[in-house]
Amino acid sequence: MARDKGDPTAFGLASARLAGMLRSLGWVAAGLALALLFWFLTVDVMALPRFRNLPRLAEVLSEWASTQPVYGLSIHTREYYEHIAHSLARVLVAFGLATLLGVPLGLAMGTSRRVREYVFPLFEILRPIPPLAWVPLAILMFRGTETPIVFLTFLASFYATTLNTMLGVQSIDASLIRAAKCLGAGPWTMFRRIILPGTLPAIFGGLQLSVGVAWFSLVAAEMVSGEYGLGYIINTGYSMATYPTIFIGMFTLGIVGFATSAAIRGVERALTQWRRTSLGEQA
Amino acid sequence: MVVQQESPAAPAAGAGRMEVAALWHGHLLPGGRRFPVIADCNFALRPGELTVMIGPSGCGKSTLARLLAGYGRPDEGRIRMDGRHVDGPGKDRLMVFQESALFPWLTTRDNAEFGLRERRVLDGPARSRAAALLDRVGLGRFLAKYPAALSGGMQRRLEMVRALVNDPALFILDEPFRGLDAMTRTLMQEHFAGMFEEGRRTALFITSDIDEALLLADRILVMTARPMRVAADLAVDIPRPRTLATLFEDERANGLRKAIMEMLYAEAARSFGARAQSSDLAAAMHGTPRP
Amino acid sequence: MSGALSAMGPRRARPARRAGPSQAGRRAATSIAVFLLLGELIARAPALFGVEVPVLGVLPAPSGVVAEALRELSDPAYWQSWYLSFLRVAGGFLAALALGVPLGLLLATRRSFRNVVFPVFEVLRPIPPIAWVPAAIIFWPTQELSIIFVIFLGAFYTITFSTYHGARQVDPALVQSARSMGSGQWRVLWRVVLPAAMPGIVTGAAIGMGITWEVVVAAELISGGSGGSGGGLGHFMWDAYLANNHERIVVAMISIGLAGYLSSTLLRRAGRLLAPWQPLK
Amino acid sequence: MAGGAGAARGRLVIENAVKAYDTPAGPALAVDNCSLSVEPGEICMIVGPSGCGKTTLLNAVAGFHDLSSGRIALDGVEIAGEGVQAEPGPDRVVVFQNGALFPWMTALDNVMFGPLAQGALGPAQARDKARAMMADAGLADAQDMYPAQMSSGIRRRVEIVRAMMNDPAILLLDEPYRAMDSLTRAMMHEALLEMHARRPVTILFITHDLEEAVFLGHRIVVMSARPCRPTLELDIDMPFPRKYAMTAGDAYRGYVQAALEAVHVEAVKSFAAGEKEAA
Repeated sequence: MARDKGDPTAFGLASARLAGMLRSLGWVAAGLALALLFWFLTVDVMALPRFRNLPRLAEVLSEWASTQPVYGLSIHTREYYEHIAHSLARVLVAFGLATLLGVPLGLAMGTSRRVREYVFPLFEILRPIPPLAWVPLAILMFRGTETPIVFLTFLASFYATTLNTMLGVQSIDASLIRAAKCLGAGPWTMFRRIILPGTLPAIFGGLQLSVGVAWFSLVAAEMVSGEYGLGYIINTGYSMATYPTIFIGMFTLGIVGFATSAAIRGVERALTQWRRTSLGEQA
Repeated sequence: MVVQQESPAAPAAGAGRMEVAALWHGHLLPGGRRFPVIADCNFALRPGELTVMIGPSGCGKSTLARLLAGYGRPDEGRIRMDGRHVDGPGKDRLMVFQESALFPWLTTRDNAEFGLRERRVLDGPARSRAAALLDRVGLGRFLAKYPAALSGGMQRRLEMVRALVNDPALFILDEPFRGLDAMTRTLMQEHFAGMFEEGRRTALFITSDIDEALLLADRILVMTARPMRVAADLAVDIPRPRTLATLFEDERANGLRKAIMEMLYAEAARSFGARAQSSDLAAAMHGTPRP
Repeated sequence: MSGALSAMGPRRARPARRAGPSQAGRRAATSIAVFLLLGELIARAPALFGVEVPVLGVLPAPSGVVAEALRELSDPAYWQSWYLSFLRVAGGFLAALALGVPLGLLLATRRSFRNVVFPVFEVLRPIPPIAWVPAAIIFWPTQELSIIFVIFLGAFYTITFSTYHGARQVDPALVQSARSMGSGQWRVLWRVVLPAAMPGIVTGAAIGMGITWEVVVAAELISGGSGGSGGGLGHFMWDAYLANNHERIVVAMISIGLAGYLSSTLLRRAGRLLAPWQPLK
Repeated sequence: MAGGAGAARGRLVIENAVKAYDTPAGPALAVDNCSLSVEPGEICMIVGPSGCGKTTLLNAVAGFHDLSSGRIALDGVEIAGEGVQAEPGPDRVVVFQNGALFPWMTALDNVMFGPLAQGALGPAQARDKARAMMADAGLADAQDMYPAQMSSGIRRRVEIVRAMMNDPAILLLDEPYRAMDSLTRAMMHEALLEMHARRPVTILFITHDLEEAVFLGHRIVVMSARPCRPTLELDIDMPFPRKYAMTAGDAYRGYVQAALEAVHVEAVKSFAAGEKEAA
């Protein structure tokens, strides 16, 4: 009874990876469908006690897609995209600033013990204070509404990026440092060709966390004191009792947030192919 | 080193007969196809006998061990234990893995008594039997220690006690001493041979080291490269207790070593032949490969 | 010099290898002293140098903050807000623990369950907890419950996933050995997978606790803003803002930070008790 | 007895080296009054029970830490001892137990790293020399691979070529083949001996596998249990180039037996002690 050899061929591997991607998209779609179904059943169909206060799924979706939305917000109105642009701009500015300041500071604290022993204690005192606890001071310090929001978003990102970069430097395998020393690497070569590339994965881990935390603080800041942005939509949706816009705001936030994380993951894959083993999945 | 004390209760007479007939098994590939590991494998384990299974590394010995212990169903073929079809894990077939599988959060004593407690048979006599066995393997002073604080050799001895306390009909060991340094390995081999001698419990010992096989085996099954089947079934009638020193001079031992080396070399060349890429593989193969 | 701030003392800097730990301690002390001195100078700049420092000028002087802190310590209303915030955090956190840990274990061990539930998580994850406040207020009958729900959301996600990852890293050989020695399918979950995942759960819980304190402040600010049930450190801070009492704002900020830090540290300590078998890393 | 022409470099002299670590429970002695000398081009195998301090001794030679007392000289130059600042250098390169190829560099970039970092060679020269040395070692088709894509055997051989690229006086190997199965290990031994025949560098090789020690070494130094000091030196008088056929021969078996007895006493001591040894 002959059995086929069944050795894995190049074609087999490529189709496996493609299947993998399709499968994950399929699962996300399934998840979305399940969540919406749950909503539809509990609110639209059965109108359970607590659930009936929520807007019906059909109402929210039709509002979101309609050309003349009742409450003025749908994918066809300019204002909808202005809000998205505002929120996105704030996150990108804050996130960009946090990266520009956080990565170098993290690298410095990771490599030099002197810098770490002077800066880290201050860092550790201020970090437990949640970024959103800075709302009152931010409003007082920076006139207007735009800067406080960016400041709060920056603060959240900054902590995550700096800390992860520092931990990244400290987690580099000691024998790599020793091997480089054996091979005669001076301080600059050590930094440029060992410390920096070695910390890259941790830096991106930090960036992924930091963009998530940025959205976390942005929404809250916008809800408290913003005039534009997704947080503002959600909050006014409540205060003006235009409930569907609350959920439109939340969905949009989810989509845009997901997109920014995916973008960062894309950049990471480009910069760290060396982590992928021959079979193509991330080492 | 091996002290004659109260021996672990000898298994029920005649227990531990395992038959493996026409066994086929393969791994599922991401592309959906099957990668054959075991092909038409047939052998039987006789009660009270220490059978050693040896074969080139990566030939599927561990996969077979997992199937015998019931951690997975074979694609085709039958595995029967004392007349009953094997279907899933059970206390009659206990296994010591290559890597330590002690519960890191349980002390030495709790690890040893785990099986008894799980099957709710942890009464006075059972508890003292476990304590006696722990003392016999030199772990008497470490009852309250956690595995992280034990050395490699001690962890292996604790794993053996944890299995033996449950009185399994078949004791399976998958290259248990591979991770240990050479010196500890030699001592553990002699220690295990002594303990086997007392209880004569049916055991299947898997290894890729010929000297280890010759030191321990009543019978050696030499396995082919992947897809694996039995290449040879050699009886080892060398008196016990054996030591590495006595084996050097023993004619039968050297004869067996040469025969097994030839077979392993043929199998290794065949498997490497299939995968040989760069030239140095051929160059390295001109001498007979070390076990 | 500043009671409230020093109580927040620097987390134990990693002991330096070559120089003694004292050097690290000394450096930490100097940097904190410089930080406080600067704060003092900036706040007093108008009086001392007659010039108003732009942005930072608004910040109160550390000495003022200490004085305010001492006054607050004797004011029951201050402790009342601690108590209320703590209650909300405890409620949300315990619920997150009670639901998150079992869910994490199930996700890790039951493939079919994971295929159904995991995608729903992935879809909801990008929406930050604070965005749920308005929806929660509509859904839950009382203000209090909606704040607790949002706090629950904050910690639930982290706890579930740290349990999931902790349980996924369990060595299959442990599970197989236990099954061979007679543990039933559900007992293995309880006797093997849970203890093995314990370190992961404790880390996740500590992080989750940190998040709950961030969420409680925002939730109180947002819901409190519209005449909610009041109370809590978030309100305490907002009232200080409305009363333009800058010192009290900073005292509130420090209190919130302290609350988060203490509860995370207590949780990590408790975690070490739950998993004494780990070699101290 | 050992080493071909032009191997004048690589004479290592260790004189009553002592190394103690200060632990919470007071000073712990790792290396106790150890004296040892290695001739140029000689393969010297250091054998002893696990956790006896062999790695500590090797790290002292490599310059990763100082000695508490005693001195170490390489080709007459003092590299460790009183008033000598321990400093690693390309003349004594270490190959680590768990491997230390830079994961983000291809094999070729790894091999070229040393001379480029020291500024000893220009990029073009380094590239040509690296390509030539990798071809010699049979690694021509591994040049553009990243470490994650290599087998453990190839990774280890690239690491040795990376070390040899710096033309070191002495090569320090810390149980390089420990995690490998016996077949891959056999190929590693052949590759190492072929490299040594081409370029007879002095090798200090730590292992706890006696058969590996006898098969590879000109000489075996058996170390005591912790704190380690030499208890036996055994000259392996077997011809080079060494082939696996010799492992069935009586001479080989005799040496393994002698080494086993010498080490047995120490191993039983640490086996009975049972406490988890700190390496």
